[in-house]
Amino acid sequence: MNIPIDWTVVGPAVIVAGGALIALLVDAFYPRRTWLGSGLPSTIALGLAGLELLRTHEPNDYVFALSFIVLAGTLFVVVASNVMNFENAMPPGEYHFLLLSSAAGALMMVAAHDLVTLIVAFELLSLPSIALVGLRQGDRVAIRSAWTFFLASVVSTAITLMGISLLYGVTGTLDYAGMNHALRTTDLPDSVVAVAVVLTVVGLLFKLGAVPFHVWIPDTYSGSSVMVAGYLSAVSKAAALGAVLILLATALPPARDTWQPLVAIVAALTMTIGNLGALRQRDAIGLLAWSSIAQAGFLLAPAAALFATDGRRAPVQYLAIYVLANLVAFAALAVIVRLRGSTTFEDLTGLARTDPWMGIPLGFALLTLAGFPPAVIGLVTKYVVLRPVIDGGHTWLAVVMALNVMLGLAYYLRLIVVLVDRADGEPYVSPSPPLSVRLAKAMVIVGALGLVVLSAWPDLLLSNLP
Amino acid sequence: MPLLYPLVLAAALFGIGLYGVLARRNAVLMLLGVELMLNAANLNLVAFDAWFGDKMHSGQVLTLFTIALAAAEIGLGLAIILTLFRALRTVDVDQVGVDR
Amino acid sequence: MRRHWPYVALTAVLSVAAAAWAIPQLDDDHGTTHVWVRGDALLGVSLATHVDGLAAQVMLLAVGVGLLVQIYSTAYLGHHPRYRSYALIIVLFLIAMLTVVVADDFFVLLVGWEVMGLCSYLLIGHEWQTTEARSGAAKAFLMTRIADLGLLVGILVIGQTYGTYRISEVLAAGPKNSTAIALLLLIAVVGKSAQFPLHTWLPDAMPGPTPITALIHAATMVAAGVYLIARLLPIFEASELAMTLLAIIAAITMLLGALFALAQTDLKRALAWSTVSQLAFMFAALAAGDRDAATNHLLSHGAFKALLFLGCGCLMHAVGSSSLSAMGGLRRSMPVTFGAMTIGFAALAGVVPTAGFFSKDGVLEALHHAADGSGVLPDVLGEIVFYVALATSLVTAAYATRLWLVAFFGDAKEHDEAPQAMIGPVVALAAASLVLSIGQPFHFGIGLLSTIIAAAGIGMVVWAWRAQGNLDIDAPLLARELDLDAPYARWLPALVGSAARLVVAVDRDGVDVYPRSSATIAQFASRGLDLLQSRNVQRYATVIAAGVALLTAAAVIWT
Amino acid sequence: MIVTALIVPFVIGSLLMLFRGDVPGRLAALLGAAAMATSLVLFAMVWDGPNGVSGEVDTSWIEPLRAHFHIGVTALSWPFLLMTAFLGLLCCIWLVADDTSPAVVGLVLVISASSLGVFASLDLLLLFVFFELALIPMWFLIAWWGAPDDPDGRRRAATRFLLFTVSGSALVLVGIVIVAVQSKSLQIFEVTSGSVVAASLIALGFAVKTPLVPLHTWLPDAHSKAPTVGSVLLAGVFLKLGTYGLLFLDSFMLHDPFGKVAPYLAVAGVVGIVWSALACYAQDDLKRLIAYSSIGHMGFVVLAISTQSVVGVAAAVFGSVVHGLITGLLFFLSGSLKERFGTASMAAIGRGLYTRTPWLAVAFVFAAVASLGLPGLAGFWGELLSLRSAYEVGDVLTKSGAWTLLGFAVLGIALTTAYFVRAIRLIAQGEPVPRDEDRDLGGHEVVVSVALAASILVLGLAPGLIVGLYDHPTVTYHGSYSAVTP
Amino acid sequence: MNVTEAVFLLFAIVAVVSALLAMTSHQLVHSALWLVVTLGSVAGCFVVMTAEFVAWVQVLVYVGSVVVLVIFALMMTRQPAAGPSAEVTGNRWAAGALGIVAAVGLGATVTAGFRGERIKGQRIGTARSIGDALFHDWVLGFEILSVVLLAALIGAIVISRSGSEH
Repeated sequence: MNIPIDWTVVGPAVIVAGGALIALLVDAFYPRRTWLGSGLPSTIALGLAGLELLRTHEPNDYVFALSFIVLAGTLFVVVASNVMNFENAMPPGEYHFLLLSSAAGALMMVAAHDLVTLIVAFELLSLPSIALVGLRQGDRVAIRSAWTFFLASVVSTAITLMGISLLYGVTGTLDYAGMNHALRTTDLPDSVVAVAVVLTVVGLLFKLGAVPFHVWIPDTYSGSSVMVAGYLSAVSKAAALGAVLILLATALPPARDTWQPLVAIVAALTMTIGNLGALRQRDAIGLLAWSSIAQAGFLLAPAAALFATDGRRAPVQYLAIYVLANLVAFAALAVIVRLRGSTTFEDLTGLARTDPWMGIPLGFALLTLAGFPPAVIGLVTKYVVLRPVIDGGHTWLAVVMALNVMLGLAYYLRLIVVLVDRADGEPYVSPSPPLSVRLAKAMVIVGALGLVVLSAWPDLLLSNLP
Repeated sequence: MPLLYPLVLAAALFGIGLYGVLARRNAVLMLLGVELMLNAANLNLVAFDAWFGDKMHSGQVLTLFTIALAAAEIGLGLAIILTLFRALRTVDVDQVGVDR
Repeated sequence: MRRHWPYVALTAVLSVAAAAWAIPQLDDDHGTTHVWVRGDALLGVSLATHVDGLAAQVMLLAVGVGLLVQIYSTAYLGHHPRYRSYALIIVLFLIAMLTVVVADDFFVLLVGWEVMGLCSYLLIGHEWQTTEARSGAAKAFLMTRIADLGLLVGILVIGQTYGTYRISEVLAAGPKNSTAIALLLLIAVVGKSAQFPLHTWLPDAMPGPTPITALIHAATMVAAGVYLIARLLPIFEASELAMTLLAIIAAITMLLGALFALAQTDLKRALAWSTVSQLAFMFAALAAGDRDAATNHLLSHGAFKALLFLGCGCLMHAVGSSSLSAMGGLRRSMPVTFGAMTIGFAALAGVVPTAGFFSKDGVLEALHHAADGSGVLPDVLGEIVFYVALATSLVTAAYATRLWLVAFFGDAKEHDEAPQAMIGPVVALAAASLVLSIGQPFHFGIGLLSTIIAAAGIGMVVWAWRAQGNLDIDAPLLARELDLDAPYARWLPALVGSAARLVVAVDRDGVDVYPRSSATIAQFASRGLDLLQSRNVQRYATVIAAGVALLTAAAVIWT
Repeated sequence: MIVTALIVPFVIGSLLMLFRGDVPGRLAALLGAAAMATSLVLFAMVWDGPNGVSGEVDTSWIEPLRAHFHIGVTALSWPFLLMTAFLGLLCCIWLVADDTSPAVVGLVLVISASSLGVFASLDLLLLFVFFELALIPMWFLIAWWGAPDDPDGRRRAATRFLLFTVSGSALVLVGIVIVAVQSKSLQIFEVTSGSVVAASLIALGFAVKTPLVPLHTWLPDAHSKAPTVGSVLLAGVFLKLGTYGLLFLDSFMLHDPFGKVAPYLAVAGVVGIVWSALACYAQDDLKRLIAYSSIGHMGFVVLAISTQSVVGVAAAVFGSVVHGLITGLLFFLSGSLKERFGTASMAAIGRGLYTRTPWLAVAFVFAAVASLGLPGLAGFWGELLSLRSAYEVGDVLTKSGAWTLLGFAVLGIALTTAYFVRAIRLIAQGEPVPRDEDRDLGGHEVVVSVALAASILVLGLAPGLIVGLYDHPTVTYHGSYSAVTP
Repeated sequence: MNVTEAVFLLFAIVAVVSALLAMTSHQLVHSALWLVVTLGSVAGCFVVMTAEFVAWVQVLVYVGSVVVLVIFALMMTRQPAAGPSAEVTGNRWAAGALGIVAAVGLGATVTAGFRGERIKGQRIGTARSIGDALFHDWVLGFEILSVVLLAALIGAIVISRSGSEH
């Protein structure tokens, strides 16, 4: 028995990893440590990886969609990261190296077909992103966040590994297809299988920020650079979700009776707790952190009905919109942090009036996350995730989801109102920003435009994702 | 040899490691607890590998990988802890979170 | 100077048109039905009219009194700042009344019926600055409208029973389901015609302008109840229960009304009670199954009661109050009014040869018949009602005489006679009160009996007047009208008021608890989650470990 | 044609909101009125009879979900559409003033257009999108342009309104998804079956919107804090989204399963009639009073819907439309009062408006009398048909149950009379104490009041204009409602 | 009970006891040293299970480098004021409970699943066979692992440097 390396599967990841090394090296030998030295190679590498992905994959492929989301998200982060003050606080070469390494891990994670690759890719996704969180120099909050993230991460990894070892004991293999086969024929007690499956899956939910693994998210997001938080909330979640979905759908279908109700419960708890936590936030980043927990619940919910009609497509479609909207929001906040130093509600008051090119896209992204027209695409994707949940017979979960939409609107709307409210005192006029900030702004606007186009024409998204 | 021996040992080590993570005040020792948990998983893997006589040696390979990953984690973790110590002058988990 | 003639002219045109429509039909017993707009199947409302002799008579009464009242009002209320709306509402009222009378569709009838109620409300409240007018209007409207709901539901039942809302079709189909229908209609009639126990609104409606009282609360609207039952008599006759109830109500009301009228110190209020009592006479006749007697009394009563109220208006115009104590000895200074009102009181008391005598004679004859077992009523009940009617006749003669004496005799007071525009209608109505007796049937035995009773009543009062010099009646219970108004004036408002306050309180503190408490719980949970974010990694790890343990346990228990 | 009728107000509304600084208020309001008038005329013209769907537009929208951009006018929706466009037009006319913010006109247009979209949608997802689209503009309308003296209160009321409604619509969404999953289609006319769960969820969701007791507590707050046009749109249009939803999505689309839910709705509706009437009796704030009275009127409509009979359909449509007109007039007038006196408290406004502001008082009494259901005015027929549907029992209620409900509804009518008489007594009648603010109806107020009063009178005298739509011989309500199926 | 089993049990007992000591000792360096014992005993267990190559890697990586690193880290972060008794936090009761739950739970699970199974004792873990598997079947993981190690290394460097500039 032999597991050949499918280079078409790992091609993009290899390119990205190579890009990471090149970025590091170019930066090391480039005289002035600016974004050009590493950012440009990173961008090119991501582009090339995208081309490779297009070349080797069918557009309707599940892995393709997830990889595409990861690549596009990372590209967005790379470009928008220009807003960061690379000159002073952030070493650009290392930043891009870590970012791209992590992205390579993300790509591998969704391409993995065995648990060994999965766990190693998981670590490749995690460890560089932990370093990214702690990278902000001279900031004790950043290092503390990195510590939080790190410890939560290693504990989850240990739990997952324990689960994997038991799963190995149950099935005798670490290959997804083999496990599927073995689980179908195993004569071990169900409870043993259950423990193994739960430990394995549950540890992976850590990245997704599902309850009870959400505890690290608020601290980490508010402690790290805004775009890193954006990366964690978007790309790393996308990879984790993809990996979980593929694992559940290809390796563990025979044990579905064990994990389906569990996933449903976790999803319901996650969205509820995330929304409740967001209610009292007075800082936009804190709010988005909690909201990303809640959104994880929405992402996870259709996984409880993976075998219902469109059960596998729905989370990916939701994910795509979630990633785009979340990145737009985080990029806008990154710009604001750069210009105003903080993202409390007071600082954001009247943004849509003083700086409509920032405030309105941010508002639209929030509306998308809330799932409210005119951001029709947000509503449509909410509909999309509800469908398999109901088809799978979890009507109660659908009701919980629906009520959480209401709960979510409560705080999204509060932030939106802050944005369009009349600012007290002098309106803030941003001085003509440097090119790097303009790039980030451009990303915000482009991303929001994408959301607007998709709102007008949801078919574009729904027909083209698997 | 009964398969249960290594498995039960692993369970015990996992529990002890978990206790260490959750109870030790010193951040470095919390890390050591994690190492114990990882070792427990490794024991399981090797035991099952030996039990199956796995031709692909999946268990042992994953064990090797885990050991490497643990090393990487320890490296990164210690770097974080040292930086933390320099920033806050403490590695006491109860103190790290407190704003001063 | 305000110009009044357009309103009079408008009323005149309406009256002439109605008269032209009605007069040819006076002798038409079967009636002529005309469908103007055929209704659709679902709603079933068609604009149809049916005019027979009965309807024609009532139409003539309504437009006649209406026109006279409109003329009268030019003088009585012509200088009022709101004369215009007043006059227009009278026109609207007349249209509504005509609608009720000619309607051949229950819904059209209901429209007229309730618009009359609304006009009554607006006109009673014409002097809305005063508390009495406001509350009188509100009470009249509420009581009649609540009673009208009986008609509304009754119509629903009729529609469902007969499959049509056309009155002529319903009558042609013969009685079905008649007890329910009759009882429901009876509620509306009792309310509209101020019969016991819904009689208390009529005396309280007296703050309205006097011409209005004459028109609405004596001649037309309150009589619409009588008309309705007369029109639908076959349905009522098919239900012994309804007829019995009607007879009992009539008996109680006629005596009570007469007694209350006797005890009043206010002329207008006394006349109002008298109206209540006389309406009960008509219902008694209907209960006895004699439609003609009831209609005859309706017509003659319409004439003489309008006469009395308008005359009362003349007196009020002169003395500035409707209180009996302000009057007295007006015989000489207001001779025309005196003459006309004498005829009116005579008719009320049932003195030959006024129309009142003949029509009452017809009613008593009908009741006498009913006691023979020829009607629907049980014999005993017929007999009781007959004797109550006789007693009422006695009391009626007595209070009529009393009012007449107190108002016009005694120490002379100098006042100007009312203006032409007021005197004219009064005289016309006096003439009508006499003319309407022409050709009326006459039953000798009953006529003799009633004349004796009337004479006895008159004689008693005259004797008392001679004996003690005044006619003050010391009967506090009667003066308080037996406190029959208390449920409506005090208990019901208090009940509704406290229920309303209870509802508001429950709405605020009970029903609203679930949104408010869920908001509180959400905030509480949110704070709790915030506290959980202790930034202590070890606690986080504990949460994670505990969570995993719970999830694993759940999964194991599950499978 | 319908698409134009929807797009015109949307576009003009959005433009007005965008260029709110550059357009004079008066011009903005006139533009808005022109847009709504266009919409009204187009919707009136598109009609070609109660059979089938008029002006149907059906293009693919989201292919994978089988969602279509499917709009059209049915016998059920046409009266709602005309009423909404009419009220939107009147709101714009009402706003003709120099100090009007163009953004308010824009919001009014967007809200009206979204509601039109709901009534015109024949696709469940599209309907839901339109349904949600109106909510956030309404939030802003209440929270920013509501009661000027109470910024916190209006904001709270707006949020309360929004969260209540969104909870309701969330349940509706779940119901819609269940329906879509079960019948594999989002087209309302293609839905063949549905579960009781779906019917209950949709009913519950729309019950919040309608609102039914005990889900009504958002309504009085929202109304008392909303600006005049906000109140008018809330009562006139938004509540109708609820009744229309119950009628179209539940009673029509999920006819059979709805039968299991209907009795509960009927009870809630009738409880609401009595409950709200009692609550009205103790109100001092005129706008709260009218808000509570709306709950009662909606109770009649829900009772009618619950009977699942043709009469019930006619009653529900007629009652809804007429309530929009009458309550619209009442809210316009109480808005006039609030504009003048700065409060809608009857005690503060004072007595004797008959002489202080005669035409305003007369208009108010007219509206009140129409609202209490005087025969001959429009309000009566809705209640009558509703009672009739209850008396005829229909398909789902038991005879004794329906008749008990009928009795309570009749009691509610009596109480309604009582509280309106009380209100008239408190402000219209009484010894007048003239105040400086006394000012009779002005130009645009007269136009609006006369238009509404005329329509109330016309519908009162000729109820067949609406009821006739359901009077077609092909109308059967058992399973298929062939008057509206294409 | 044969010799293998006895040896294994001996190692196991040593591992558990030393792990307990490592996790409870009040002397930080003692803890680290006890951990060395534990890890060594686990390596011994590997040997007993004939996974020699893994055992050697365990000894080399853990005992050779990780623990040295740890001891250095302990030295560098030594706080002068910290008393010896304060080496566990207030969380220890929850920690103890969860630790016991984990151990008992896992123990019960494996007992339920694998009671009565025996390891037959064929040689499974020679360096050669493992090498073959590693570079034949699992090379992809190996490659990723190298990137992980590189990334972790650079991350560690960057983080340490960021602290030094503070």
